[in-house]
Amino acid sequence: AEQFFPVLVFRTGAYAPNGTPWANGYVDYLKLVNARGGMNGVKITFEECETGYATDRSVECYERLKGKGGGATLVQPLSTGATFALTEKAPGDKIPLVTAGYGRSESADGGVFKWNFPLLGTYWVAADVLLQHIAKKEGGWDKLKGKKIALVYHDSPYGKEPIPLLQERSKLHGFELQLLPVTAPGVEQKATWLQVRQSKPDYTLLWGWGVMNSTALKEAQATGYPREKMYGVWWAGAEPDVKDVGDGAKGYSAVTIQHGAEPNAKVVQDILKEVHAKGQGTGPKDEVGQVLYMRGLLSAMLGVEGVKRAQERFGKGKHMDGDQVRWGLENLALDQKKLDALGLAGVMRPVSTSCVDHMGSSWARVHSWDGKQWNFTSDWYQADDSIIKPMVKATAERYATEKKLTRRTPEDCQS
Amino acid sequence: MGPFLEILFGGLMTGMLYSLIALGFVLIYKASGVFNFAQGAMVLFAALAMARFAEWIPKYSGIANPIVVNVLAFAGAFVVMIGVAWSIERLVLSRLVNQEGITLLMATLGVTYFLEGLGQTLFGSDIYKIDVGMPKDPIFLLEKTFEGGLLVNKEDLYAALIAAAMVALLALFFQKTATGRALRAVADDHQAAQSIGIPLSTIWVIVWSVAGFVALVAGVIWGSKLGVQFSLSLVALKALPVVILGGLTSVPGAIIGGLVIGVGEKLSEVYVGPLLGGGIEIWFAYVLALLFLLFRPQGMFGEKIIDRV
Amino acid sequence: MSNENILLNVNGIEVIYNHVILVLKGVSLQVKEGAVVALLGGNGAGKTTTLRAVSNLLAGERGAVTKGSIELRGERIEKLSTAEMVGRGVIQVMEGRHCFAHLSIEENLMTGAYTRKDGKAAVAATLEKVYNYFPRLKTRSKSQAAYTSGGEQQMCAIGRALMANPKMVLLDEPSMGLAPQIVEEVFEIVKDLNQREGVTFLLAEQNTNMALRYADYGYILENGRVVMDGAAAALRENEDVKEFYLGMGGGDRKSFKDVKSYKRRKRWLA
Amino acid sequence: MFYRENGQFKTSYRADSQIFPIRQDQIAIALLLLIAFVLVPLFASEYLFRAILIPFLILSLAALGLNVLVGYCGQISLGTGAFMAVGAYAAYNFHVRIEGMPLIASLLLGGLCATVVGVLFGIPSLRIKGLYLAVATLAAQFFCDWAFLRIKWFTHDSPSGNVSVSGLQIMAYSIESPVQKYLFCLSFVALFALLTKNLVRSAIGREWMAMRDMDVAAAVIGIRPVYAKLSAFAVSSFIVGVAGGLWGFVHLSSWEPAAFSIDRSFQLLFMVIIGGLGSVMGSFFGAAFIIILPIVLAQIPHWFGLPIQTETASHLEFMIFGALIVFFLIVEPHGIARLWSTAKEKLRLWPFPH
Amino acid sequence: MAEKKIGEVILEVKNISLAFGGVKALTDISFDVREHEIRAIIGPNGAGKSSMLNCINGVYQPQQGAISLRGRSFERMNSRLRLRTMAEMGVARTFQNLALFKGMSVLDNIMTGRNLHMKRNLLWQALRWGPAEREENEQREKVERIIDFLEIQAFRKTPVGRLSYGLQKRVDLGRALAMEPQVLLLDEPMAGMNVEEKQDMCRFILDVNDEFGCTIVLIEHDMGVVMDISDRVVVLDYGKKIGDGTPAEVRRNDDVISAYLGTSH
Ligand SMILES: Nc1ncnc2c1ncn2[C@@H]1O[C@H](COP(=O)(O)OP(=O)(O)OP(=O)(O)O)[C@@H](O)[C@H]1O
Ligand SMILES: Nc1ncnc2c1ncn2[C@@H]1O[C@H](COP(=O)(O)OP(=O)(O)OP(=O)(O)O)[C@@H](O)[C@H]1O
Ligand SMILES: [Mg+2]
Ligand SMILES: [Mg+2]
Repeated sequence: AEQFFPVLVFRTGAYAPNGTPWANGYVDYLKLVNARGGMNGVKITFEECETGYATDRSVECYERLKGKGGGATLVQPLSTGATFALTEKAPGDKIPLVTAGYGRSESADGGVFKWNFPLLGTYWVAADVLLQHIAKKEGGWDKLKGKKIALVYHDSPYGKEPIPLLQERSKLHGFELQLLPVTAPGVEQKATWLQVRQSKPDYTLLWGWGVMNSTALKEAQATGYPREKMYGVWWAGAEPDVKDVGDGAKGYSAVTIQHGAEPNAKVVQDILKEVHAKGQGTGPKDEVGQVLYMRGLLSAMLGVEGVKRAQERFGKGKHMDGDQVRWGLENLALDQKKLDALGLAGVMRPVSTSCVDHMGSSWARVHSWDGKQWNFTSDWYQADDSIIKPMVKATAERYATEKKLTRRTPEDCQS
Repeated sequence: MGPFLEILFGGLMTGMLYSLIALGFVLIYKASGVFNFAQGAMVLFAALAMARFAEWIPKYSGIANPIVVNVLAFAGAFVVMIGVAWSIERLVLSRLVNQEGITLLMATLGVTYFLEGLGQTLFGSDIYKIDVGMPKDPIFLLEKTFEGGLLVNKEDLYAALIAAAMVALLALFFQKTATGRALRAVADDHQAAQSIGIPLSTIWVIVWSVAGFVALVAGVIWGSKLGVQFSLSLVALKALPVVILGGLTSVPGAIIGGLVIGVGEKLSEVYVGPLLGGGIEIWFAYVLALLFLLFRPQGMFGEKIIDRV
Repeated sequence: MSNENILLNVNGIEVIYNHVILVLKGVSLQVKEGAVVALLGGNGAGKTTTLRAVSNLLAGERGAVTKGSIELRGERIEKLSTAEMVGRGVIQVMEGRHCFAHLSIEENLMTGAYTRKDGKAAVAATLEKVYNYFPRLKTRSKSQAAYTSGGEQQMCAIGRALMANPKMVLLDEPSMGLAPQIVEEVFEIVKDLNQREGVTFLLAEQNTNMALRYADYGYILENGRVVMDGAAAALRENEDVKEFYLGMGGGDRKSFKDVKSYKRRKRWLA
Repeated sequence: MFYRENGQFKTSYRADSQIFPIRQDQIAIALLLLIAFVLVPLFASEYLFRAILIPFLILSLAALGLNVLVGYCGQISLGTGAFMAVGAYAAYNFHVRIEGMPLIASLLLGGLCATVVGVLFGIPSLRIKGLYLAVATLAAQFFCDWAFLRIKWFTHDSPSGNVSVSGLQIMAYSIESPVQKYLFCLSFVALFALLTKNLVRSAIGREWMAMRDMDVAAAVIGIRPVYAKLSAFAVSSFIVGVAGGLWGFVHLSSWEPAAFSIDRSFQLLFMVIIGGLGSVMGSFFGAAFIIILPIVLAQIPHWFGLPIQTETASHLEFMIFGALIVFFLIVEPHGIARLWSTAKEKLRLWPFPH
Repeated sequence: MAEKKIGEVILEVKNISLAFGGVKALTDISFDVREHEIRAIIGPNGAGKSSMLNCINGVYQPQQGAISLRGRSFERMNSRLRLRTMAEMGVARTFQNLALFKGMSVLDNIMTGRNLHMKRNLLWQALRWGPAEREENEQREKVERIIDFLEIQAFRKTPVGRLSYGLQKRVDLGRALAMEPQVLLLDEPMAGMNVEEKQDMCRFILDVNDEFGCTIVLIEHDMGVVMDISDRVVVLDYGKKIGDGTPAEVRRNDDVISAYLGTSH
């Protein structure tokens, strides 16, 4: 049997520098699985489709690939816009959407969003962890009172996602939140950073993507804003974001979605040995194990594990259909033992999902750029469920009423 | 006062950079009546060539001196741009003589796609670095007068100076030489220009080469600011209101327009933006240009639109 | 006709516009060095098209010569560019003026000298000559061409071509829109340049009377074919020509008021 | 031989001014409609519907609207995306805020809102011309992009600025399956195409074209520039607005302002230019060229099993697409529609040229 | 031929002056045009003839003086309204430099001339059914008559941009005629025509004038035409009026001879 994975990527255009390593990691992992005999003997087939990060091209790719190879196993839209559009289509097609580290935050609620899997963390997790880190630095939540935190964000749904959480926290702890939108694509940010210079926020959160990130760092340098006070989301914390800023980005930190750059992880070594050494590697060798590469790799891993989990229930060595894969994804139980076996020791923490919790983990760390590479500079944090959960629930409920959906019943969860 | 001056100054600097790109548009429009949609792609292409040459030259020839490398890379990239200009004339423009502006605009769109594809194929689609030794850190002036000093960005300052020099040169060229006159004639009426023996192909190769040069300079400056990657081609969009505000046919217009837009958008974002939730600078530039055009439909320095029976 | 001094030899050309519209259906004509040849014919006969074919301005109109040949001093020229034709001394004055609207009259004239290599002084002298021919241009020299009167633009277009010091001029309806005195003037200029500087002229004209008075030879074109040709003097005496092109059916010039019926078909059998 | 109008004599002006005066054309168009309405729904795959036909139809409609403005009235617009957005968001608001609002009414009302905005941004056209006018429409584009992100009311207080609709119905008849959606769009498109064709070959259409070709002369013969230009803006933005509604409601179901970004505006403008300015048919050709061609190009390597990397393939796709645009323009600067009619003219003469 | 009946003054130009920057195009010009008359304006190039038409027609606004049509004057209207009112009052014109709608077919060009007579609104037109269609066909019939007359049937559906210069001038005339004007302003309608074509055109102008009682103001450089068909002639030179009267009078006027006619006529 074979299992087909569509791979929506962007290897050209404005976002290519960020999209390419992700795609390389994703594909390399699939190749690794195949090199080891597949998923319990089920070979993975896959096909890349170039979206150019455009929603309509993404929809076209989705439609083109969803029926191939006996039906798509799952889809990773790899863009917030496409996620929104596909969220409406996936239920009809019965295809799980895996959006590891992006997508809509409220889709963590599996009771409403049956087919969405924002595994490992949503933007609310990212924002919460960043604030926790800052609070810890300052010496406690109470020290945030009267402080000023600026959010420099990509002016789009993606950039606006963290705002509700930040507002919630700012009400709670009494810090001032300054919102500074940057018009896409973000090549011109002088006004933004002059504003930062003027209002002198104690911390600045960076919610950018693509060229916006490096530009922000360069403008921060040009206006003398200390990079040590800048914290990025995980889409603003990879090599392409800082590479050409070099020393100028020294001291800048970003939250990571569990992993960072992991050149020494076992799984990376395995890929180098079993895929690249055989001349089957997808990208340049020296980029294997970089941050975005790892993100792609882990996304693929989660999908594969979802299928394997489903096989445990529905029959090993068989082809899994969308419904079954969905069940697998919402019953993931990646404990430490499994992670070690996968070569992911030290890369991530255990993940376990459920019918209601489609996120599976809300742990994250912070890493910083030292001018040459990313290094972890914090311990693990867990996002505060007591804040996030009600927000997720409320937003998801609203979505459900708007769409006239009913919450899934416990029986439905069994299917 | 201090912040205001800083913003004003920052706006002027940004405006200068817009002008540099606007200049490329004006040049080609003025000389052939073509609104060159491919200007952004040319900036990207030139910058990519420069960045990769600067990477490849030390690797394959062993020359290590960064100045020599940069000069060689720049020269190489210029040669590439001349090649681009020549091919565009040969394959596109010469076959579309005497067609309407909108057709030519469309053709440059085709060129855009082609250059974007070719550029990424030849030079890659990652982020590359151009390092021509531009200083990145800020300097502070008048620290006595203002608290915290007046922030000035040296990189911007150099860039603005270069832009100003190029604009001055080109303005002279258009106004004072016979070729300049011929270029304007071509823009007015391809066929009549042909009929009196102005060799369109030569003219176009020259103009597109010059525009290629301007694109290269813009690419180097913006590239050293932003890093060289695909987004560079999007910067061209920012130059659009500049060209139109300044007047499509005016070289000095490009510069004044750039300054006005630069200052206008920065001041508006900082002082008006917060009232409206921010992010207004993009439309503000256009509304500014629009209001101005209501009073002067040909832009600040554009040639008067002829309207006569 | 002896072959040596044939400057321009158009041999059975067909011209098609837009790949479908056949306009010239085999036109042949010859222009001797130093001659003034008139090309006559009604509206839409193909005069302009013939001139465009010679000066290679067809491409811009999406037209093409599909048959026949055109030779200049024995050299095939269908493949040359217009600029190269100007380089060989052949210049066309386009019908409908085509001045550079944004340039001043003087700048318009100066662009005409773009191909000249003989120095500023010589160009200045020619400019002076053109101003002498058309004093009206001098008074308007600083105004933008778009804002001059129709006749002034016509003078500008003719003057601009003269600025190139051409060997051969293709004049397309030079008299259009000009006051009678100026028309006379233009034809005097033609005669003058022809006799003193040996410039050859091929002129498409509706003012048949004038054209045949100054030309040596004439071709009559109807429907894309040459229907008659001959020495100018002979044509002037031809009865048909008299009736249709000179308005002198039966010998005398008729008053325009007394012409009784319109819509008489042209009687040339193509 | 086959394509002749010999022997088809028109005995009345009415017969002569039909949309397709030649019998062969009438047959062809009837066949086309038959195929579109009957055969395609029977045989096309879901992929074809969802990824190609529906977007193609909707964007053709938008292109048609834009063609009224740019092609017929000569006013260059780069704000089409904005007018689509207005149509979509307005329709959305009617849909969710007013209980029981029929779908078609929402869409048409959305179109009306777009009309208002279009006319508003069209006012500068009374003074500003040509490329300079592009700035006014760009202002509309960026302002609307910004407004739909920033003003929560438009998005029914959705925090991210993203909205979604579902459960489309016309009179208890739901429009869910690809075929239903396709037929729904097709009906809109066919109807609007017919109405537009009627407009452009009537007095108002001639007024638009007169404004486009020579506005002073048009004013001299008594055409009111204000009325002509603003009516073009109105008609155009109405159609574009409805297309925007369809794009949001039927194609995407869930969208963010980026779905109607400046890229969309450019895309549509390019469709009408390459398809043929001032030609109803051209809008369809253009949409087909710009939407379908890249998709086809992207799939060619797969069809032939060529082992090309995604990256290389899409770079090649860019280059080929660009080259094709230039190629078509060189063959016929007035767009594919003109190429088509030239081809027909040739066919008319075949096999005896001239 | 029956003596034609020349009526009251229909158009009166009083002390018009027009300058563009430093260029005085018209200085203190006065003349009148009577109903049913063929009034010619002649003068050397750049004398201000076309500018005069532009003033009458409302394209230019003279700085001084007044123009009245049937006793109504238009100074205080804005230019858009002025042009429209002029058209509604039955003033039509042709242009010296072609001002056709290049992208439209010959038929459509001439049909635009009938737009003023078409009353159905936008919705009717979109449906093109019943009355709207009937109206369209009625107008079409009138236009076909003009096309017939101008002998451009063969080019009915050709875009005018593809026609030769002379044919385009005919279409321009056709468009003006389609307006069923009461006053027809013609700016060098016969430039670029040969004698035979000019004869046809003259006959036609005379017919329009006789049968429909159309008043005609004609600019023409062909003295033969002017002398033969016009009733009265105004002569302009450098923006000044130097002569006014019947052709015969003008021909004898010394100023006119030296400024324009020269001795050969
Ligand atoms: N660009 C063009 N495309 C298509 N047809 C054209 C084009 N130019 C001219 N024609 C056609 O070719 C024929 C001859 O045109 P041409 O301009 O040569 O005539 P002409 O003799 O100069 O007439 P005129 O005295 O009116 O200027 C006409 O029927 C015209 O419609
Ligand atoms: N819009 C304008 N702006 C500036 N000058 C103008 C304008 N219109 C006309 N003129 C000038 O006014 C003078 C009169 O022009 P007009 O066109 O009326 O001449 P005309 O008598 O029609 O000449 P022709 O017989 O050559 O057509 C000319 O010198 C012309 O340059
Ligand atoms: Mg001609
Ligand atoms: Mg005149």
